Amino acid sequence: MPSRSSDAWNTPPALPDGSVVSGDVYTDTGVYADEVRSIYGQTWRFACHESEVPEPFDYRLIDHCGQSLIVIRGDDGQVRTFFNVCSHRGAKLLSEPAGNASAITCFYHRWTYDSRGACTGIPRPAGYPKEAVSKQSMGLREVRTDVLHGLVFICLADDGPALTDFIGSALDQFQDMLTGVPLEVFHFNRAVLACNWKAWHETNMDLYHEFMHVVLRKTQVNAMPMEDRKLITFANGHGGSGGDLKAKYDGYQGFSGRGADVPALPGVGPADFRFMNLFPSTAIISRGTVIRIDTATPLGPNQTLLEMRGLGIKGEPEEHRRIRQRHHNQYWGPFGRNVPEDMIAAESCADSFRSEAGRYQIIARDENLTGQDDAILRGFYQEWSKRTGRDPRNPTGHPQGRPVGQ
Amino acid sequence: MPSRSSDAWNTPPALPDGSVVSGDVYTDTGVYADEVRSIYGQTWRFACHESEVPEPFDYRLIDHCGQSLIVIRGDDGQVRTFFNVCSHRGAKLLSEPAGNASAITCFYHRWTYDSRGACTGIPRPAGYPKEAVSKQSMGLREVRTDVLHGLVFICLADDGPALTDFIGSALDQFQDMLTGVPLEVFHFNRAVLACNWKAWHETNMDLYHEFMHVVLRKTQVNAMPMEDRKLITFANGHGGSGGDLKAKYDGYQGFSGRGADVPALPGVGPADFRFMNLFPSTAIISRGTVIRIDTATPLGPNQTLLEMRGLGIKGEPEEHRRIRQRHHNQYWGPFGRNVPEDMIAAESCADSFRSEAGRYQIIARDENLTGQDDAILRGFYQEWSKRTGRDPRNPTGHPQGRPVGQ
Amino acid sequence: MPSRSSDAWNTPPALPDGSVVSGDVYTDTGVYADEVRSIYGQTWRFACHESEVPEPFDYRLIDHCGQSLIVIRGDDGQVRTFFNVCSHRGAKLLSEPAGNASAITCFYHRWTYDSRGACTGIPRPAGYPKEAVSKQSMGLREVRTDVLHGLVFICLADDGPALTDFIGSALDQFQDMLTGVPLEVFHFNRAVLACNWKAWHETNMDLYHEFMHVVLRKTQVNAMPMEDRKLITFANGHGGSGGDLKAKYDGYQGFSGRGADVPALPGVGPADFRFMNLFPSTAIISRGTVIRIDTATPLGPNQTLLEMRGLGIKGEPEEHRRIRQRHHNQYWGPFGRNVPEDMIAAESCADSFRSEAGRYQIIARDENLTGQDDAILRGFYQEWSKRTGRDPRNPTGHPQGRPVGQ
Amino acid sequence: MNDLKKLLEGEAVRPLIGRLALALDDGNFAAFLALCDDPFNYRIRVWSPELKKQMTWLEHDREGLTELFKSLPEHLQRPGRLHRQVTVATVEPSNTEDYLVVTSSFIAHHTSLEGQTQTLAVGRYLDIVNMSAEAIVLTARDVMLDTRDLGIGLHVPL
Amino acid sequence: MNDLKKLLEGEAVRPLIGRLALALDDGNFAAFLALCDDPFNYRIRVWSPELKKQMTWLEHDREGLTELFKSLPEHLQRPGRLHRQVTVATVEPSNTEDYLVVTSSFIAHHTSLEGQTQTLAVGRYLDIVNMSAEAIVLTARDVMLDTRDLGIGLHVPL
Amino acid sequence: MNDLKKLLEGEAVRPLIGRLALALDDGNFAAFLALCDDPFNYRIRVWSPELKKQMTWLEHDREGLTELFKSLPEHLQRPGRLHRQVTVATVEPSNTEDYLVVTSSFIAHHTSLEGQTQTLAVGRYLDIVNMSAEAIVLTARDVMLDTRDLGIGLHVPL
Ligand code: FES
Ligand code: FES
Ligand code: FES
Ligand SMILES: [Fe+3]
Ligand SMILES: [Fe+3]
Ligand SMILES: [Fe+3]
Repeated sequence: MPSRSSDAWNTPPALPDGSVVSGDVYTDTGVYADEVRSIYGQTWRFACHESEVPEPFDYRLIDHCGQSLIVIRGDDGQVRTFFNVCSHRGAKLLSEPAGNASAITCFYHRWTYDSRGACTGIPRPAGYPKEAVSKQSMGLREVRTDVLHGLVFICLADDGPALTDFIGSALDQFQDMLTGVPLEVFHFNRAVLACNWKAWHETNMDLYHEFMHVVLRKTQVNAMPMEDRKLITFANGHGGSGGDLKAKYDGYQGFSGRGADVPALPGVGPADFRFMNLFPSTAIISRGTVIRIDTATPLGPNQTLLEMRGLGIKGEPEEHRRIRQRHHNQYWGPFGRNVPEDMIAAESCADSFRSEAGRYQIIARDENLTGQDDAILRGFYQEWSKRTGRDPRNPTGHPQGRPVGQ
Repeated sequence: MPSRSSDAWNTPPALPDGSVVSGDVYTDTGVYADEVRSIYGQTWRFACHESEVPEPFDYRLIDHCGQSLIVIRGDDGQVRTFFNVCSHRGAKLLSEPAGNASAITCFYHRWTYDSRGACTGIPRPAGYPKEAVSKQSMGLREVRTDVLHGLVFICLADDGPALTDFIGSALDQFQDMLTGVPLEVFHFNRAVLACNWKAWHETNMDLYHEFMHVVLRKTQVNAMPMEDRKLITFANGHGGSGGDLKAKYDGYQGFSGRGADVPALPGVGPADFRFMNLFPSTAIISRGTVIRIDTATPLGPNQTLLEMRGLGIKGEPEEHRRIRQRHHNQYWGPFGRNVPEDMIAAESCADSFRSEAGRYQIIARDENLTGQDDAILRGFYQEWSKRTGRDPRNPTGHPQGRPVGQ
Repeated sequence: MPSRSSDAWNTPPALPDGSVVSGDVYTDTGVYADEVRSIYGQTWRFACHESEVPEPFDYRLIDHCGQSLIVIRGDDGQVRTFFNVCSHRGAKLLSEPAGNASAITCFYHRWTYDSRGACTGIPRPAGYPKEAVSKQSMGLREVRTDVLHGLVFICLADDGPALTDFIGSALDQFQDMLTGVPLEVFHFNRAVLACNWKAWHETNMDLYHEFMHVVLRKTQVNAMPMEDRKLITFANGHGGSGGDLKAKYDGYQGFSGRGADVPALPGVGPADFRFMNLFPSTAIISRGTVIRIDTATPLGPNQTLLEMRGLGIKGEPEEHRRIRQRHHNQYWGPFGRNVPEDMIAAESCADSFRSEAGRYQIIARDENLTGQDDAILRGFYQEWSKRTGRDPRNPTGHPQGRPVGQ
Repeated sequence: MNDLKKLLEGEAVRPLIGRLALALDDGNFAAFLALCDDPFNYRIRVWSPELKKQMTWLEHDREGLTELFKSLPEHLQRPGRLHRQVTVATVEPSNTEDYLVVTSSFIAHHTSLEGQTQTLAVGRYLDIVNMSAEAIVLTARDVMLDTRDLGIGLHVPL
Repeated sequence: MNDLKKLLEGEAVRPLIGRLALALDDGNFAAFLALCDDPFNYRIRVWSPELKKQMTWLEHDREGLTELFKSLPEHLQRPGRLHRQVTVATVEPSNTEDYLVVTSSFIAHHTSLEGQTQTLAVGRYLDIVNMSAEAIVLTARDVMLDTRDLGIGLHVPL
Repeated sequence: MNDLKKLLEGEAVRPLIGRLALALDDGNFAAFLALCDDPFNYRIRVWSPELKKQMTWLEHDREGLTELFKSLPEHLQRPGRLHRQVTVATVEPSNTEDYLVVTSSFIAHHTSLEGQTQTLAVGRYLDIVNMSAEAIVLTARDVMLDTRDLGIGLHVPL
């Protein structure tokens, strides 16, 4: 029978381990708590670009699973990260998302801190028991911070692998581009989506959905033979392009000439498409003349904060910047051709799984790491499984019958 | 003492089983989960009128407990229902609430389906393991569907009683009206109410609240002797009028003359009021010249989606339609005299039970199935109890003391 | 090291019992349920000022943890309180927040009640079993009510200490002011804040945060020697000023001359600042010419309803009233100098604890009940602990490691 | 001076639209009717993407509206206050001399008895205005709603 | 030509109301005051259904407002940006020559530092406008709020 | 009569702004373009407090917009309907004769296919209007958004 009964629908497709994912990974609150603890509490996560805090005392607020963090360049030039929380009674120290704070004064009772997280002042300190509440004991909560190729990463855990161990060689192909010229963030936007963080990140890891974007149907699908594409996966759940994919901009009205008008980034041609998805949820993508970095953090099982950056060359002529901005916006702006489509897709799938009408996702494409292989997705879920200790096919261990009596 | 202490208030009134309902039936999350599973996952529920999908490939989206369903007439003329969910990765297949879809193409990766739920296309299928992911295996989830007197019903469970067994003779009195002339839906509106689904359905089952509506106080309460009214209950929780109630339209300014201006429906006079409440939450109501069908589905313990339809005669002269529309709106439009009042009542009671200030509902009126007997309400809760396995008087089995220290 | 690691941050500061409070007191749902039951269900709580129901049948609706209550002056002149819930099916009886109701008629089925909570009418009563559903048995739920110095208090529990036992001598210093002249409420506003109820009440109990308010930095901090201030705590968690604090209005532009323009209240000078925080969450504050009473009730762990009143002298000349109103607004209006700042502070801390970035609050200031001692806060949490049976330092008994892998 | 005439008309229409909204917000139905023509027609219309039909959710002539307003005190009404913000978008001649077609956008907010405000509905007014009357008056209004889910419905015109 | 005079007045008042809103949105209080008369009176008024009284939540003369604006940098303020959309509903003569009474509806939105926008308040402005001054100026404003629950209050005029 | 000229201009600009909004709301892009000058420039601009920079989120000339509109049917678009309420705040001369600078406030609402309405964005239009053309037309528009979190983005101009 071509359509499927409730029983058939609820039975996981007969696919090898790792090729099918239960909708429960997006909706179960126990799964979610585990993710926050064992993934977002333990792994390195992209925070911002170093150029966002160029000078001593420059800071940038970051949202990590609903927690506000201060990324700040110290008086000594080192970039550090602290919880944006006063040691006294928990008020938020800074509210402007970026700025320069040579001293950090809490608005509530005027305790002060410096750019290395030390508590530097407590008004009328004699009121407190001397040692337990003193400048010495009341420093800020520091978060492990490291910088690679100009990208600032944070890790909530005190101990664990170093950033370079976690990333491995996943960013090697971006090294030239990220370090060959001074870069600068010219685009930033936040969006809260009604979907699980993984549903968003999947849009970055999934090559097969090129068919959704009219732009890619016209410029990318036929730009090179599918079997000549190279994909690659890395330890720790990272994966992306293993060689540049190509675009034929002429295929889409208004995109032609793209790349002839402004210099490409170091090491790539104007029509080269390169991307790397870092576990758990950061994507670095370049399209010849411009780089996008997007990073997702969960705010709840069905609520995700997306932060998107566009990067150009620092100090480039205004006319170049304007063109680069246009190149960025064509694909990736909030009013661009592709990104709104990805957002719609992510929310659409989320809806299905949330209502438990959708039950399984199939990530079984195997093209030997060419074409539209799902290998990056499978690599992601393998790491996910290792960290959460749960089986993506049945993460809750529930019997297969579904609540709505299916 | 005329007022009551906390103790007295929390003690269920000394009434026979079935005559008192605890507020917990509206608020407890365990009760709610049981309802979704054992009632909305097992019983037949009204979906739409057959005239909403008149031609092959015509479809209509339906919301069932937050799940999106496609009701579609197949190429063979048969009405079927499917989850509006792609077999691949769970995207929603259709988004327009109604339309004609000779082929259903998923936007995300362009898998396609036909009007019988078969998967008809998978782009670049060679990437998949042959049998596990094939057109043969990837059909849509079909939902049992049947049509009675032009009304389309669905049932999520693969097995169980047929529609006619479930309805029994509850719709006999509507047969003439529903089948004697071709009908058409001319009014549709959705409203999300902040109340439990039962609180809404109670407004349909409860005759005693005529006193709330000024229109009914003036046109209905005194239109015939209370003891001449006939109510009736059926197996499986259905119940309604056992003979026509009457209205004296002259009692209300602006309603007089109603019915003289347009032909009544088959089998009734212009001032006849007939209604049937189908378990779990559909009401079919006629007032001489026009039919209303409303159906409620739960979105949460305190959130209910209400869908309301007004039906007239297909192909009738425009002037008739306009009058019928007016007749409909007078009582039942979103700007009508009665329906906003019912909505206020449902939300008002919901508020009380949600805060646990309200503790019990009394449904103890016994007038021998005449007048304003609560028998329909009791019949509903009897069926509810059978299906959920819970006692309406104390559905959670908690001891009687209340959280707020009452 | 001046900044702190995750481990150090998660370890409670080495302070004596009662001087440190875990963020879990604001966020844990089990803690919250206990508070509603054992505090808001058991203690006396300020409802309104007697002048708000001056005449027989005058009523005022009150919100208590989401429950709607009717405070009404009976035909006999006595102030009583009832749940605003019909005994029949739970509809809300009154919706206007204040009015005069010589009879209370439920809109839904027209049952009626009198000002003493007795059920006085049931339409078509013959439909009911005689005794179980009768006027005699169907009275409203009455809530214990008492009046002290013109302040109306309610207590949900049938039994327990009398109001005067609960308050003790905490209001003695306000007696003159509250009873020496007839008072009247001229200002009322409600605001729902995104914080725990205790986070708000802390802004009232905490002297140390004077430093936040520019007005207080300029007019209060230096108005008298810190060591001459007198604070006082009482049994049952109350605490406030033990002698008047002073203000030097000249310090702030636009405040100078305050108090020369209108008579001060009985027993105080125009620059005297007196306050009492009643457990669980009512603050009575006077600043020479005007009184503020604010009371917070929880709507959820992170949602609090704040009700604020401004009181002046009944029957005073219009010009006096206008000045008094201005005095009130300067500090306490929704557009005043101080209250918006307090609201920002409460929500800011709430944010930190909700995301579990903030872990502990320090309430360890000990200045021998002078200056900016935290003794009132400690007294509050002592009572809180007694009633909830939980330790403020670790109310959930969880091991100290935090979800986000800290 | 044709421009000036159009100008005068445009300017004259605006306060009428303004006054109509204020009157409804205040529940001052007498004032509303005083600004309406006789005969007068009022409709609330909604496009149903489910039925692919234009629906009429309320239709009244002057008499019907008058009766409706008279009956309101007896009805159980959604408590609170409405706030209609109306911006005239275009003023155009109609097929009939002395009558103008006025298109406005509106946003309606509802403020509960507790003082909390929420967006209730957005849409357009398509109005016919009679310029020949002594005072300019509204001859017909079609309320075209974008919003179809109003939660609890209303007894009063939007 | 009385109509034309009224017309000119109406048209002249509108940009003043517009400019006042833009100035407040931009936190440009100097620009706001430059559009205000001297003396000037500003009030925020709210009807309390709890007390059955008209309340005043803010009242300032020109000097008071000036002081308020000067003190703002020292205050802890709700971060973000306000957006006031104001539509003039009616322009009418007042009892005093050269002064007009202008009634407008407004909707105020708040956008957080994170860029999320929410409805903050709706209400009316009841304005007195001085037409005799060299430039037309605002002589008095009563802000009549429908919304009473503002969550965190405000340090700035609405 | 300088006042009268300004008056005429102000009054003439308003319906243009109104019509532009109605056309976009209706997805009638041909009508929108018919009200635009050639050349024409359209931008969406947003201040980033994170970068302390003015960002451009969309920029098109007439040709670019035309192509965009043509391509829309092929795109996967956020379903539902937009409602833009635009109030002209000020109309001022520009540096160039015959061109006016028009500043408007707008509120955009989104109504889902299910008929539920939500605030989408607020901001301002900074428009350059060409008065010399046969029919008055829009020469350039900068949409200055307060709102930065739009949830799912948009394929169409705001
Ligand atoms: S909370 Fe920061 S100083 Fe008190
Ligand atoms: S989700 Fe439908 S084709 Fe992929
Ligand atoms: S609920 Fe009050 S009379 Fe029925
Ligand atoms: Fe994509
Ligand atoms: Fe009813
Ligand atoms: Fe304070």
